[in-house]
Amino acid sequence: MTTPTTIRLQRETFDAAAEAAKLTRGRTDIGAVVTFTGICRGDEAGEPIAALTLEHYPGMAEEEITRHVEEACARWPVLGVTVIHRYGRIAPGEDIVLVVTTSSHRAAAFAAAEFLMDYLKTRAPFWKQVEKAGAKNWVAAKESDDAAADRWRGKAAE
Amino acid sequence: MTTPTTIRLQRETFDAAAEAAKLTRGRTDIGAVVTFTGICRGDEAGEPIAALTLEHYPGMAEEEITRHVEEACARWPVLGVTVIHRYGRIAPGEDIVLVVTTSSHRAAAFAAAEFLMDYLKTRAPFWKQVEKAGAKNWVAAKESDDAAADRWRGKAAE
Amino acid sequence: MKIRYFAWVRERVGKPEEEIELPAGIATVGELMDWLAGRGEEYAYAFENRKVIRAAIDRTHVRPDAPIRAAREIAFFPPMTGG
Amino acid sequence: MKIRYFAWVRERVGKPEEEIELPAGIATVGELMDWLAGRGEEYAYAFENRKVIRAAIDRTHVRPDAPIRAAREIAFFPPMTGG
Repeated sequence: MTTPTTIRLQRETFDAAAEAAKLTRGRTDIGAVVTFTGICRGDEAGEPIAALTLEHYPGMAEEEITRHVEEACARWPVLGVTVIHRYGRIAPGEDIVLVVTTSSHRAAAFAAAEFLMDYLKTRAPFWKQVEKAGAKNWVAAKESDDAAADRWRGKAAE
Repeated sequence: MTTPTTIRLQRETFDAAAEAAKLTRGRTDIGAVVTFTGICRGDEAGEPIAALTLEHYPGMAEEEITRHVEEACARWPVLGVTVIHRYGRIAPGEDIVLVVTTSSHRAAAFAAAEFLMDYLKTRAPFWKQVEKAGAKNWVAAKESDDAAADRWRGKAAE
Repeated sequence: MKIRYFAWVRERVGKPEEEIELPAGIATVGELMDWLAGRGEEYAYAFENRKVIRAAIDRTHVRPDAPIRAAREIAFFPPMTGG
Repeated sequence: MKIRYFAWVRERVGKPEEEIELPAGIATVGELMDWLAGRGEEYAYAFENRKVIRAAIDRTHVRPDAPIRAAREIAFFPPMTGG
Protein backbone atom coordinates (compact mmCIF):
# COMPACT_ATOMS: atom_id res chain seq x y z
CA MET A 1 0.00 0.00 0.00
CA THR A 2 1.29 3.45 -0.80
CA THR A 3 1.86 5.71 2.18
CA PRO A 4 -0.72 8.51 2.23
CA THR A 5 1.10 11.82 1.86
CA THR A 6 -0.12 15.39 1.67
CA ILE A 7 2.09 18.27 0.57
CA ARG A 8 0.67 21.77 0.44
CA LEU A 9 2.14 25.23 -0.08
CA GLN A 10 -0.25 27.98 0.85
CA ARG A 11 -0.64 31.57 2.04
CA GLU A 12 -3.32 30.67 4.58
CA THR A 13 -2.66 29.30 8.02
CA PHE A 14 -3.35 25.63 8.81
CA ASP A 15 -4.95 23.51 11.52
CA ALA A 16 -2.29 21.13 12.85
CA ALA A 17 -4.77 19.05 14.85
CA ALA A 18 -7.11 18.62 11.87
CA GLU A 19 -4.19 17.52 9.68
CA ALA A 20 -3.04 14.97 12.29
CA ALA A 21 -6.64 13.72 12.65
CA LYS A 22 -6.85 13.15 8.87
CA LEU A 23 -3.84 10.80 9.06
CA THR A 24 -5.17 8.73 11.98
CA ARG A 25 -8.94 8.64 11.35
CA GLY A 26 -10.34 5.15 10.89
CA ARG A 27 -6.96 3.45 11.30
CA THR A 28 -5.84 1.20 14.13
CA ASP A 29 -2.33 0.43 12.88
CA ILE A 30 -0.92 3.79 13.99
CA GLY A 31 0.79 3.81 17.39
CA ALA A 32 2.68 7.10 17.17
CA VAL A 33 1.95 10.56 15.79
CA VAL A 34 4.63 13.26 15.76
CA THR A 35 3.57 16.80 14.92
CA PHE A 36 6.10 19.58 14.39
CA THR A 37 4.87 23.15 14.09
CA GLY A 38 7.28 25.97 13.25
CA ILE A 39 6.13 29.36 14.49
CA CYS A 40 7.19 32.93 13.62
CA ARG A 41 8.99 34.28 16.70
CA GLY A 42 8.60 37.89 17.81
CA ASP A 43 12.28 38.70 17.94
CA GLU A 44 15.51 37.93 16.16
CA ALA A 45 18.90 38.41 17.81
CA GLY A 46 17.17 40.20 20.67
CA GLU A 47 15.38 42.76 18.49
CA PRO A 48 11.60 42.74 17.97
CA ILE A 49 10.41 41.90 14.47
CA ALA A 50 7.24 43.11 12.74
CA ALA A 51 6.82 40.14 10.41
CA LEU A 52 8.51 37.57 8.21
CA THR A 53 7.89 37.38 4.49
CA LEU A 54 8.53 34.03 2.85
CA GLU A 55 9.36 33.89 -0.84
CA HIS A 56 9.39 30.53 -2.57
CA TYR A 57 10.08 28.99 -5.97
CA PRO A 58 6.66 27.70 -7.07
CA GLY A 59 6.86 24.28 -8.64
CA MET A 60 10.35 23.52 -7.39
CA ALA A 61 9.29 23.85 -3.74
CA GLU A 62 6.56 21.22 -4.18
CA GLU A 63 8.89 18.93 -6.12
CA GLU A 64 11.74 19.25 -3.64
CA ILE A 65 9.45 18.56 -0.67
CA THR A 66 7.89 15.62 -2.51
CA ARG A 67 11.33 14.09 -3.12
CA HIS A 68 12.17 14.33 0.59
CA VAL A 69 8.82 12.95 1.69
CA GLU A 70 9.40 10.00 -0.66
CA GLU A 71 12.87 9.54 0.81
CA ALA A 72 11.45 9.60 4.36
CA CYS A 73 8.87 6.95 3.35
CA ALA A 74 11.64 4.78 1.89
CA ARG A 75 13.92 5.11 4.94
CA TRP A 76 11.44 4.64 7.78
CA PRO A 77 8.25 2.57 8.14
CA VAL A 78 5.98 5.59 8.30
CA LEU A 79 2.23 5.18 7.75
CA GLY A 80 1.50 8.76 6.69
CA VAL A 81 3.20 12.13 6.14
CA THR A 82 1.79 15.64 5.87
CA VAL A 83 3.90 18.71 5.09
CA ILE A 84 2.38 22.19 4.84
CA HIS A 85 4.59 25.23 4.25
CA ARG A 86 3.23 28.76 4.16
CA TYR A 87 4.55 31.63 2.07
CA GLY A 88 3.82 35.36 2.04
CA ARG A 89 3.73 37.68 5.06
CA ILE A 90 3.59 35.97 8.44
CA ALA A 91 3.19 37.82 11.76
CA PRO A 92 4.85 36.83 15.06
CA GLY A 93 2.97 34.01 16.76
CA GLU A 94 1.61 32.66 13.46
CA ASP A 95 2.45 29.17 12.22
CA ILE A 96 4.91 28.82 9.31
CA VAL A 97 5.38 25.12 8.71
CA LEU A 98 3.79 21.82 9.71
CA VAL A 99 5.17 18.29 9.53
CA VAL A 100 3.07 15.36 10.74
CA THR A 101 4.34 11.78 10.63
CA THR A 102 2.60 8.62 11.76
CA SER A 103 3.98 5.14 12.34
CA SER A 104 3.35 1.96 14.32
CA HIS A 105 6.18 2.90 16.66
CA ARG A 106 7.64 6.15 17.88
CA ALA A 107 11.22 5.91 16.59
CA ALA A 108 10.24 6.02 12.90
CA ALA A 109 7.76 8.88 13.42
CA PHE A 110 10.34 11.00 15.28
CA ALA A 111 13.15 10.28 12.82
CA ALA A 112 11.06 11.02 9.72
CA ALA A 113 9.76 14.31 11.18
CA GLU A 114 13.24 15.50 12.15
CA PHE A 115 14.68 14.46 8.80
CA LEU A 116 11.98 16.38 6.94
CA MET A 117 12.42 19.52 9.05
CA ASP A 118 16.21 19.46 8.63
CA TYR A 119 15.80 19.19 4.87
CA LEU A 120 13.07 21.82 4.64
CA LYS A 121 15.42 24.25 6.41
CA THR A 122 18.28 23.72 3.99
CA ARG A 123 16.99 22.33 0.67
CA ALA A 124 13.43 23.52 0.09
CA PRO A 125 13.53 26.72 -2.00
CA PHE A 126 12.13 29.21 0.51
CA TRP A 127 13.72 32.46 1.59
CA LYS A 128 12.81 34.42 4.69
CA GLN A 129 12.88 38.19 4.85
CA VAL A 130 12.54 39.80 8.26
CA GLU A 131 10.93 43.20 8.90
CA LYS A 132 12.50 45.06 11.81
CA ALA A 133 11.91 48.73 12.66
CA GLY A 134 10.84 49.47 9.09
CA ALA A 135 13.83 47.77 7.45
CA LYS A 136 13.61 44.49 5.56
CA ASN A 137 16.52 42.07 5.57
CA TRP A 138 17.01 38.60 4.15
CA VAL A 139 17.69 35.99 6.81
CA ALA A 140 21.11 34.36 6.41
CA ALA A 141 21.33 30.57 6.26
CA LYS A 142 22.64 28.98 9.44
CA GLU A 143 25.60 26.61 9.43
CA SER A 144 23.92 24.66 12.23
CA ASP A 145 21.03 23.92 9.85
CA ASP A 146 23.43 22.59 7.21
CA ALA A 147 25.08 20.40 9.85
CA ALA A 148 21.67 19.12 10.97
CA ALA A 149 20.75 18.18 7.39
CA ASP A 150 24.15 16.60 6.72
CA ARG A 151 23.79 14.13 9.59
CA TRP A 152 21.16 12.22 7.57
CA ARG A 153 23.40 11.66 4.54
CA GLY A 154 24.59 8.12 4.10
CA LYS A 155 22.97 7.10 7.38
CA ALA A 156 21.15 3.78 7.18
CA ALA A 157 17.50 3.57 8.17
CA GLU A 158 17.02 2.92 11.88
CA MET B 1 11.98 32.11 34.72
CA THR B 2 10.83 28.63 35.53
CA THR B 3 9.76 26.55 32.55
CA PRO B 4 5.98 25.98 32.61
CA THR B 5 5.35 22.27 32.97
CA THR B 6 2.16 20.25 33.23
CA ILE B 7 2.11 16.61 34.30
CA ARG B 8 -1.16 14.75 34.51
CA LEU B 9 -2.19 11.14 35.02
CA GLN B 10 -5.80 10.51 34.19
CA ARG B 11 -8.38 7.97 33.07
CA GLU B 12 -9.99 10.37 30.61
CA THR B 13 -8.72 11.07 27.13
CA PHE B 14 -7.00 14.38 26.33
CA ASP B 15 -7.00 17.05 23.63
CA ALA B 16 -3.48 17.26 22.20
CA ALA B 17 -4.18 20.47 20.25
CA ALA B 18 -5.64 22.23 23.30
CA GLU B 19 -2.61 21.23 25.37
CA ALA B 20 -0.21 22.53 22.71
CA ALA B 21 -2.22 25.77 22.47
CA LYS B 22 -1.91 26.30 26.23
CA LEU B 23 1.89 26.26 25.92
CA THR B 24 2.05 28.74 23.03
CA ARG B 25 -0.80 31.16 23.78
CA GLY B 26 0.31 34.76 24.20
CA ARG B 27 4.00 33.96 23.68
CA THR B 28 6.20 35.05 20.80
CA ASP B 29 9.45 33.43 21.94
CA ILE B 30 8.41 29.95 20.82
CA GLY B 31 9.61 28.90 17.36
CA ALA B 32 9.03 25.14 17.56
CA VAL B 33 6.35 22.89 19.00
CA VAL B 34 6.75 19.11 18.97
CA THR B 35 3.72 17.00 19.88
CA PHE B 36 3.97 13.25 20.36
CA THR B 37 0.79 11.22 20.74
CA GLY B 38 0.94 7.52 21.55
CA ILE B 39 -2.12 5.60 20.37
CA CYS B 40 -3.50 2.15 21.24
CA ARG B 41 -3.05 0.00 18.13
CA GLY B 42 -5.64 -2.56 17.08
CA ASP B 43 -3.29 -5.50 16.84
CA GLU B 44 -0.25 -6.95 18.48
CA ALA B 45 2.04 -9.41 16.74
CA GLY B 46 -0.53 -9.69 13.95
CA GLU B 47 -3.44 -10.61 16.20
CA PRO B 48 -6.36 -8.22 16.84
CA ILE B 49 -6.65 -6.87 20.38
CA ALA B 50 -9.82 -5.84 22.23
CA ALA B 51 -8.22 -3.30 24.54
CA LEU B 52 -5.21 -2.37 26.66
CA THR B 53 -5.47 -1.89 30.40
CA LEU B 54 -2.81 0.31 31.98
CA GLU B 55 -1.97 -0.16 35.62
CA HIS B 56 0.21 2.42 37.34
CA TYR B 57 1.82 3.15 40.70
CA PRO B 58 0.00 6.27 41.89
CA GLY B 59 2.34 8.80 43.40
CA MET B 60 5.50 7.22 42.05
CA ALA B 61 4.36 7.68 38.44
CA GLU B 62 3.90 11.45 38.93
CA GLU B 63 7.22 11.74 40.78
CA GLU B 64 9.14 9.73 38.21
CA ILE B 65 7.70 11.74 35.31
CA THR B 66 8.39 15.00 37.17
CA ARG B 67 12.04 14.02 37.65
CA HIS B 68 12.44 13.35 33.92
CA VAL B 69 10.65 16.55 32.90
CA GLU B 70 13.04 18.45 35.19
CA GLU B 71 15.98 16.66 33.62
CA ALA B 72 14.72 17.56 30.12
CA CYS B 73 14.40 21.21 31.17
CA ALA B 74 17.96 21.16 32.52
CA ARG B 75 19.42 19.50 29.41
CA TRP B 76 17.71 21.46 26.65
CA PRO B 77 16.51 25.07 26.35
CA VAL B 78 12.84 24.14 26.30
CA LEU B 79 10.19 26.79 26.96
CA GLY B 80 7.42 24.47 28.08
CA VAL B 81 6.65 20.77 28.62
CA THR B 82 3.36 18.91 28.99
CA VAL B 83 3.10 15.19 29.73
CA ILE B 84 -0.24 13.42 30.07
CA HIS B 85 -0.41 9.67 30.61
CA ARG B 86 -3.67 7.76 30.80
CA TYR B 87 -4.39 4.66 32.87
CA GLY B 88 -7.29 2.22 32.96
CA ARG B 89 -8.90 0.51 29.97
CA ILE B 90 -8.05 1.97 26.57
CA ALA B 91 -9.61 0.81 23.28
CA PRO B 92 -7.82 0.57 19.91
CA GLY B 93 -7.56 3.99 18.27
CA GLU B 94 -7.67 5.85 21.59
CA ASP B 95 -4.80 8.02 22.77
CA ILE B 96 -2.57 6.71 25.59
CA VAL B 97 0.14 9.31 26.13
CA LEU B 98 0.92 12.88 25.14
CA VAL B 99 4.21 14.77 25.24
CA VAL B 100 4.38 18.39 24.06
CA THR B 101 7.62 20.37 24.10
CA THR B 102 8.20 23.96 22.99
CA SER B 103 11.44 25.81 22.32
CA SER B 104 12.86 28.70 20.33
CA HIS B 105 14.41 26.22 17.91
CA ARG B 106 13.47 22.78 16.69
CA ALA B 107 16.46 20.72 17.86
CA ALA B 108 15.73 21.20 21.59
CA ALA B 109 12.01 20.55 21.17
CA PHE B 110 12.63 17.29 19.25
CA ALA B 111 15.35 16.06 21.62
CA ALA B 112 13.36 16.76 24.79
CA ALA B 113 10.24 15.04 23.41
CA GLU B 114 12.17 11.93 22.33
CA PHE B 115 14.06 11.78 25.62
CA LEU B 116 10.81 11.95 27.60
CA MET B 117 9.12 9.26 25.50
CA ASP B 118 12.12 6.93 25.79
CA TYR B 119 12.08 7.34 29.57
CA LEU B 120 8.32 7.00 29.92
CA LYS B 121 8.58 3.66 28.11
CA THR B 122 11.22 2.24 30.42
CA ARG B 123 11.19 4.09 33.77
CA ALA B 124 7.68 5.39 34.47
CA PRO B 125 5.82 2.80 36.58
CA PHE B 126 3.09 1.77 34.15
CA TRP B 127 2.23 -1.76 33.05
CA LYS B 128 0.20 -2.66 29.99
CA GLN B 129 -2.11 -5.63 29.88
CA VAL B 130 -3.47 -6.65 26.50
CA GLU B 131 -6.88 -8.27 25.94
CA LYS B 132 -6.93 -10.67 23.00
CA ALA B 133 -9.69 -13.13 22.20
CA GLY B 134 -10.90 -13.12 25.80
CA ALA B 135 -7.45 -13.67 27.34
CA LYS B 136 -5.51 -11.00 29.20
CA ASN B 137 -1.73 -10.93 29.08
CA TRP B 138 0.88 -8.56 30.45
CA VAL B 139 2.96 -6.92 27.73
CA ALA B 140 6.65 -7.80 28.00
CA ALA B 141 9.19 -4.98 28.12
CA LYS B 142 11.10 -4.52 24.87
CA GLU B 143 14.89 -4.53 24.76
CA SER B 144 14.73 -1.92 22.00
CA ASP B 145 13.03 0.45 24.46
CA ASP B 146 15.81 -0.05 27.01
CA ALA B 147 18.38 0.64 24.30
CA ALA B 148 16.50 3.80 23.28
CA ALA B 149 16.49 5.07 26.87
CA ASP B 150 20.14 4.15 27.40
CA ARG B 151 21.31 6.33 24.52
CA TRP B 152 20.55 9.46 26.61
CA ARG B 153 22.75 8.42 29.54
CA GLY B 154 25.92 10.44 29.90
CA LYS B 155 25.20 12.27 26.67
CA ALA B 156 25.85 15.99 26.94
CA ALA B 157 23.09 18.45 26.06
CA GLU B 158 23.05 19.28 22.37
CA MET C 1 6.65 -1.71 56.62
CA LYS C 2 4.28 -1.52 53.66
CA ILE C 3 4.93 -3.83 50.70
CA ARG C 4 3.15 -3.13 47.38
CA TYR C 5 2.87 -5.32 44.32
CA PHE C 6 2.00 -4.33 40.75
CA ALA C 7 1.00 -6.02 37.49
CA TRP C 8 1.73 -9.78 37.37
CA VAL C 9 3.64 -9.69 40.67
CA ARG C 10 0.41 -8.42 42.28
CA GLU C 11 -1.65 -11.08 40.48
CA ARG C 12 0.65 -13.91 41.57
CA VAL C 13 0.91 -12.78 45.19
CA GLY C 14 -2.86 -12.30 45.14
CA LYS C 15 -2.97 -8.89 46.86
CA PRO C 16 -1.98 -5.33 45.98
CA GLU C 17 -0.29 -4.55 49.29
CA GLU C 18 0.36 -5.74 52.84
CA GLU C 19 2.03 -4.66 56.06
CA ILE C 20 4.92 -6.83 57.17
CA GLU C 21 7.08 -7.03 60.25
CA LEU C 22 10.61 -7.14 58.89
CA PRO C 23 12.52 -10.07 60.48
CA ALA C 24 16.01 -9.47 61.84
CA GLY C 25 18.82 -10.09 59.36
CA ILE C 26 16.99 -8.82 56.23
CA ALA C 27 19.04 -5.81 55.16
CA THR C 28 18.58 -5.38 51.40
CA VAL C 29 15.85 -5.47 48.75
CA GLY C 30 17.33 -8.73 47.42
CA GLU C 31 17.22 -10.36 50.84
CA LEU C 32 13.63 -9.20 51.26
CA MET C 33 12.71 -10.89 47.94
CA ASP C 34 14.35 -14.13 49.15
CA TRP C 35 12.42 -13.95 52.39
CA LEU C 36 9.11 -13.15 50.66
CA ALA C 37 9.65 -16.06 48.24
CA GLY C 38 9.70 -18.41 51.22
CA ARG C 39 6.32 -17.30 52.57
CA GLY C 40 4.21 -19.68 50.49
CA GLU C 41 3.38 -21.02 47.06
CA GLU C 42 1.95 -17.77 45.67
CA TYR C 43 5.04 -15.83 46.78
CA ALA C 44 7.39 -18.48 45.43
CA TYR C 45 5.59 -18.17 42.07
CA ALA C 46 5.67 -14.33 42.10
CA PHE C 47 9.39 -14.25 42.89
CA GLU C 48 10.47 -17.35 40.94
CA ASN C 49 12.49 -15.26 38.49
CA ARG C 50 13.89 -12.59 40.76
CA LYS C 51 16.16 -11.15 38.06
CA VAL C 52 13.27 -9.63 36.13
CA ILE C 53 11.57 -8.10 39.16
CA ARG C 54 12.15 -4.39 39.75
CA ALA C 55 11.85 -2.64 43.09
CA ALA C 56 11.22 0.85 44.41
CA ILE C 57 11.81 2.19 47.91
CA ASP C 58 9.55 5.09 48.82
CA ARG C 59 8.71 5.62 45.14
CA THR C 60 12.26 5.66 43.80
CA HIS C 61 13.76 2.89 41.65
CA VAL C 62 16.43 0.90 43.52
CA ARG C 63 18.74 -2.04 42.83
CA PRO C 64 18.57 -5.37 44.71
CA ASP C 65 21.50 -4.35 46.93
CA ALA C 66 19.71 -1.24 48.22
CA PRO C 67 19.41 -1.16 52.05
CA ILE C 68 15.81 -1.24 53.31
CA ARG C 69 16.11 -0.29 57.00
CA ALA C 70 14.77 3.27 56.58
CA ALA C 71 12.09 2.34 54.02
CA ARG C 72 8.41 3.06 54.71
CA GLU C 73 7.12 1.53 51.47
CA ILE C 74 8.75 -1.05 49.21
CA ALA C 75 7.21 -1.99 45.85
CA PHE C 76 7.87 -4.95 43.56
CA PHE C 77 6.85 -5.04 39.91
CA PRO C 78 7.82 -6.30 36.44
CA PRO C 79 9.79 -4.13 33.98
CA MET C 80 7.73 -1.06 33.09
CA THR C 81 5.77 -0.91 29.83
CA GLY C 82 4.34 2.61 29.82
CA GLY C 83 4.31 5.22 27.09
CA MET D 1 16.35 29.79 -22.05
CA LYS D 2 14.48 31.14 -19.05
CA ILE D 3 16.53 32.50 -16.14
CA ARG D 4 14.82 33.06 -12.78
CA TYR D 5 16.08 34.91 -9.73
CA PHE D 6 14.89 34.66 -6.13
CA ALA D 7 15.29 36.60 -2.86
CA TRP D 8 18.22 39.06 -2.85
CA VAL D 9 19.54 37.81 -6.17
CA ARG D 10 16.18 38.87 -7.66
CA GLU D 11 16.31 42.21 -5.85
CA ARG D 12 19.83 42.97 -7.05
CA VAL D 13 19.21 41.95 -10.66
CA GLY D 14 15.96 43.95 -10.50
CA LYS D 15 13.70 41.38 -12.15
CA PRO D 16 12.24 37.98 -11.25
CA GLU D 17 12.98 36.34 -14.60
CA GLU D 18 14.10 36.87 -18.16
CA GLU D 19 14.61 35.00 -21.42
CA ILE D 20 18.21 34.87 -22.64
CA GLU D 21 19.89 33.69 -25.80
CA LEU D 22 22.75 31.55 -24.55
CA PRO D 23 26.01 32.62 -26.23
CA ALA D 24 28.28 29.95 -27.69
CA GLY D 25 30.94 28.66 -25.33
CA ILE D 26 28.84 28.82 -22.15
CA ALA D 27 28.61 25.20 -21.06
CA THR D 28 28.10 25.14 -17.28
CA VAL D 29 26.13 26.91 -14.55
CA GLY D 30 29.36 28.51 -13.32
CA GLU D 31 30.17 29.86 -16.76
CA LEU D 32 26.63 31.22 -17.05
CA MET D 33 27.11 33.08 -13.74
CA ASP D 34 30.38 34.58 -15.05
CA TRP D 35 28.65 35.67 -18.24
CA LEU D 36 25.61 37.13 -16.39
CA ALA D 37 27.94 39.03 -14.02
CA GLY D 38 29.37 40.82 -17.03
CA ARG D 39 26.00 42.10 -18.26
CA GLY D 40 25.92 45.28 -16.16
CA GLU D 41 26.23 46.81 -12.74
CA GLU D 42 23.13 45.18 -11.25
CA TYR D 43 24.27 41.72 -12.43
CA ALA D 44 27.81 42.31 -11.19
CA TYR D 45 26.34 43.18 -7.79
CA ALA D 46 23.99 40.15 -7.75
CA PHE D 47 26.81 37.76 -8.67
CA GLU D 48 29.67 39.46 -6.78
CA ASN D 49 30.00 36.56 -4.34
CA ARG D 50 29.33 33.61 -6.63
CA LYS D 51 30.28 31.06 -3.96
CA VAL D 52 27.14 31.68 -1.93
CA ILE D 53 24.76 31.57 -4.89
CA ARG D 54 22.86 28.34 -5.44
CA ALA D 55 21.43 27.19 -8.75
CA ALA D 56 18.69 24.89 -9.99
CA ILE D 57 18.20 23.50 -13.49
CA ASP D 58 14.60 22.66 -14.30
CA ARG D 59 13.74 22.77 -10.58
CA THR D 60 16.52 20.50 -9.37
CA HIS D 61 19.49 21.70 -7.31
CA VAL D 62 22.75 21.57 -9.28
CA ARG D 63 26.42 22.40 -8.71
CA PRO D 64 28.32 25.09 -10.63
CA ASP D 65 29.89 22.48 -12.91
CA ALA D 66 26.50 21.20 -14.10
CA PRO D 67 26.09 21.35 -17.91
CA ILE D 68 23.29 23.65 -19.07
CA ARG D 69 22.81 22.73 -22.75
CA ALA D 70 19.54 20.83 -22.21
CA ALA D 71 18.12 23.23 -19.60
CA ARG D 72 14.79 24.98 -20.16
CA GLU D 73 14.85 26.99 -16.91
CA ILE D 74 17.81 27.93 -14.75
CA ALA D 75 17.30 29.63 -11.37
CA PHE D 76 19.77 31.48 -9.13
CA PHE D 77 19.14 32.17 -5.46
CA PRO D 78 20.80 32.52 -2.04
CA PRO D 79 21.05 29.58 0.39
CA MET D 80 17.56 28.49 1.39
CA THR D 81 16.04 29.56 4.71
CA GLY D 82 12.72 27.75 4.81
CA GLY D 83 11.15 25.72 7.54
